[in-house]
Amino acid sequence: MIFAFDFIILLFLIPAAIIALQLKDLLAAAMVFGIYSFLMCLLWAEMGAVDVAFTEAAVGAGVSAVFMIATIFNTKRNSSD
Amino acid sequence: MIEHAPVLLMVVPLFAAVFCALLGLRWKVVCLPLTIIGLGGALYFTIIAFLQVSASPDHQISYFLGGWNASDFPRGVGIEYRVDLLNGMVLIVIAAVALLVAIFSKQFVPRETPGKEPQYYALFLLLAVGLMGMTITADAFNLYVLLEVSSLTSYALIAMGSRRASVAAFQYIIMGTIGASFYLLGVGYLYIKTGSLNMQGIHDTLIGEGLHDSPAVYVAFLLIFVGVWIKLAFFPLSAWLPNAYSRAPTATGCIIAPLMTKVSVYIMLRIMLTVFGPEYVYGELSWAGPMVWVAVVAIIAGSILALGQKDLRRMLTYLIIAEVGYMVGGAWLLAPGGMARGESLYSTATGLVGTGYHIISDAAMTLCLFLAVGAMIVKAGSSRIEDMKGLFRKCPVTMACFVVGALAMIGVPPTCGFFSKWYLISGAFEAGRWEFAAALLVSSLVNAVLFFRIIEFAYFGKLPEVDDAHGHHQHHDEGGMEENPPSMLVPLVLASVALIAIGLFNKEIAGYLSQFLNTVAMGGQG
Amino acid sequence: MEEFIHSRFNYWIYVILMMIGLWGMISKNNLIKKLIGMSIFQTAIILFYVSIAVKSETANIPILPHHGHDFSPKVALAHADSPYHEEDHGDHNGHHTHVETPKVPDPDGYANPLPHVLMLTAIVVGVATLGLALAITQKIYREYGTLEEDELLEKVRADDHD
Amino acid sequence: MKKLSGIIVLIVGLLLLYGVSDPDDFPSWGTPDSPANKSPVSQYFITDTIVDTEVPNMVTAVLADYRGYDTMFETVVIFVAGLGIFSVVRVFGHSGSGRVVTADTKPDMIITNTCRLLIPVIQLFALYVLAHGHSSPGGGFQGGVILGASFILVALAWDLDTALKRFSEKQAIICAGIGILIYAGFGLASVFLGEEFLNYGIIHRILPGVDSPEMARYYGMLGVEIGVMFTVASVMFLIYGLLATRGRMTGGL
Repeated sequence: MIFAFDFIILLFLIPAAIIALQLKDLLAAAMVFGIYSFLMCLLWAEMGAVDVAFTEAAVGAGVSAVFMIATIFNTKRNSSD
Repeated sequence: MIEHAPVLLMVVPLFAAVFCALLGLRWKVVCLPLTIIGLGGALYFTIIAFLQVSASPDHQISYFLGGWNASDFPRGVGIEYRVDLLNGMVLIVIAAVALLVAIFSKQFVPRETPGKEPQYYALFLLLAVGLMGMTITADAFNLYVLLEVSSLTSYALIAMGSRRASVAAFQYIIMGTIGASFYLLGVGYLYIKTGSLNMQGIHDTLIGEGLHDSPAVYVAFLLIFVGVWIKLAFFPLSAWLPNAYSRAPTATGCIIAPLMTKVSVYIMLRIMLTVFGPEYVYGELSWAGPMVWVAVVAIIAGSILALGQKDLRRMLTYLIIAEVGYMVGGAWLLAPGGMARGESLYSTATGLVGTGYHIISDAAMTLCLFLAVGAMIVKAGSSRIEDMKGLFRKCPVTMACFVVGALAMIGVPPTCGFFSKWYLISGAFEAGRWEFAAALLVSSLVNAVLFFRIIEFAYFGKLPEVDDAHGHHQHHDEGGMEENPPSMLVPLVLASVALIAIGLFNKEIAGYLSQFLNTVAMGGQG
Repeated sequence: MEEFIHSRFNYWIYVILMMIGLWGMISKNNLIKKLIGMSIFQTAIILFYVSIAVKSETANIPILPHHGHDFSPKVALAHADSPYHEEDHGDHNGHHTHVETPKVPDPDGYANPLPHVLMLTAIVVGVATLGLALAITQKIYREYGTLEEDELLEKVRADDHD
Repeated sequence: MKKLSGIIVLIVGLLLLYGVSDPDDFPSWGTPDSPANKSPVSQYFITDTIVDTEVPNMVTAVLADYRGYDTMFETVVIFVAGLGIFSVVRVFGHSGSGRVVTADTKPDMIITNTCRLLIPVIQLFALYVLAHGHSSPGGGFQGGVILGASFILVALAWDLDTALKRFSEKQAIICAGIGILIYAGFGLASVFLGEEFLNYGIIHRILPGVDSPEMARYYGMLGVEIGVMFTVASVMFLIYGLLATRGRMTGGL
């Protein structure tokens, strides 16, 4: 647990979350959401929750993003807001 | 084997569900028998568990999963199951309702979800497992996991319906996830203040450490309650319910409508009485005044919205919202003067017996009405109230059961609806909450208007000849009797018999409930 | 003041992320955006739980050093050394420090494992919910041809009047 | 509507801030003295896991043994998600409406050759994560997701049909069910041997070469983690297949 590291990742998380919600291109939003998940995973690893971080790396940054992209591919790529 | 009943009642339907999904890939015919066997086993074990509880000296039994019992290890190391008189009865209700709906679903599932019967029945069984697990568990986090099992199955079961159902299911997912997440967050606040996840452990720490005035505990209480209220569709948070329940496939509606909100009410009671304890809920917070008023608004709003509906199933869903108002309001009826130390809960919270009794009787009433309406819609070919004309001649047994359900809903004496209202109203009188008693009476009146209108249509309404020419092709032999098949009638008749039976045995059930309330108060003070 | 920020910062950020997620869930128009909001909301809760489990800067991850069989709390008293103690094989004095006296793992030397376990379950639940919600989204798109909530509700209302 | 949701979000946020901001009430971040960290339960997990179960990774031990029942239902949640998605989106036959997805059907040579090299390594790593989960981060769930991801990679690099030839839809559902049967089977085995559900300690009676309840717990955990891996890997692949092809299980992304 290193406070500076923690502090910086936490500050990065908020823009990542807002950008993921604000991008009109859903594919890009899904990718930014993947980045958000990966930052989260780094943060948890830093806090000593290695198992949680490992799972989030596999699930949040990997599989969920793939699921989202599969759905976006099959529906529509742009959103109105 | 008998002492394992609390866990076997979940494991038997779980295995049935998995086998249903696996064998169903090859042989679709085995699914329904497997479902009935699984739920029958569950019903058997719930009854065994309840008999064990009522025979045990302190009226509760604990089962420690994995053998991490509280005597050799700190409490809360493993997961504990605890059955007492209240959740013993709720468990029996869940298993029985699920079993009846499974029998009833024989006609509907192949027609409404063609080609997916194995998955449907597997999800159906897992829904029952999730609901029973939520009821039986004594671990706050285990409750969350099982809540998600039951929620995910119900999202999927609802979304399998018509095209309109998928939109309702999506809204339900959003609301349900907010509710479950709030619950989880509340448990987190409790965990950081108490360090325990076991319900009794949390309660003991809250009292032992004197945490009643802690802001974090207050926030935890608010979060958990808002989460549970979303789940049980308490009035301002109920917008998702009517669409989700009325657009679902018939069998789904029949199991979700009687059980989901009732189990959520049970969970609210469990959290009030076991996790936070009556000392906190009734003593520290002074919410009884506003809460009863909100419940009154919920009852009136549900009844008025029901009056405006033209669709029969949709009308019933609004009545569910009103009934939820009964139960939530009943839980907050307090004797004037509030909670005195050392006094038993039975004499303080006067509405609790009514709430507990209403959980059981409302599950039975809603089951009976949804089954009857499902059967009526098959015969009438539509769910609009006007199309119910002449149904009495066509299917008298179905309609007789519908009338029994309607009488129970109105609150006519031999049925359980009368007694639950009786307990609630007498609780309101003892608490001096006249507005609640008045709301109950108004809602009974509205129910009477609603149901007599339908019965009138069905009994006196004649099928006009022109309807035949206009494509209502089901009606061509008017006057002839074409009763529904036995797979629909048997559960329906059993459900309506249960309504009267629960009414006749009201003394016993209320006796168990008051015994339960006495144990809670003693545990709380000690 | 710095101490105050230091000790609360994680919780503040969790509240902000939670608000962003909730806002995305209830006010975004696009269904997939709502689901992204839902995932942010759920990860914020996980962040909260993981923050509960953190102990001071010396605390280790909740995995015992690999000569774990030497631990035996039934025999010995709490051991004051750092949790890394066991791995100092070739330390400066040239002799091995492990074995001989069985020791108890120091409770303050490791992060609290319980919230981690709970959150593993919560992550799984989150991905299951997300998958199911995406499936329902696809079904909605198949039936109505749109993923925008306002257009969808209009079409639904038109359906209801038929 | 927008304003209303903004107000709701603000209220919730302020409520949560109120909960965490009182320095006397809410323990500060990283303190070992918070009630959660000082509670006998979590201290017990740290000090006694190794004695009870011989597993150095406390998270694995708590996940698969102390709170193994939660994990069983976590596996059930995954199974429910698989079945639910199947029942919501699956369409049978080729009559599905809408555009026929024709991505560039010829798989790219560079990608397929790279995947040929990568996939065995990924699968081996998945098994390592599973088997080594007792003494390092990892376990059945993580291993299962990685294994499922390797199948998804096959489907992405070639196409779904190629992947389905190796691991068909039916096989995926069957494997998912078998995973739960393995998990609950360990539980039932301990019931039949006369102990509580999921009390693995007792299975040393029937496991050859295991003489102490502690080691039986160790191997019992390994067994249930294998069950978790079965379910998770196959359901992840199934979900991907269903979502990528809008339920047709052919062609697709």
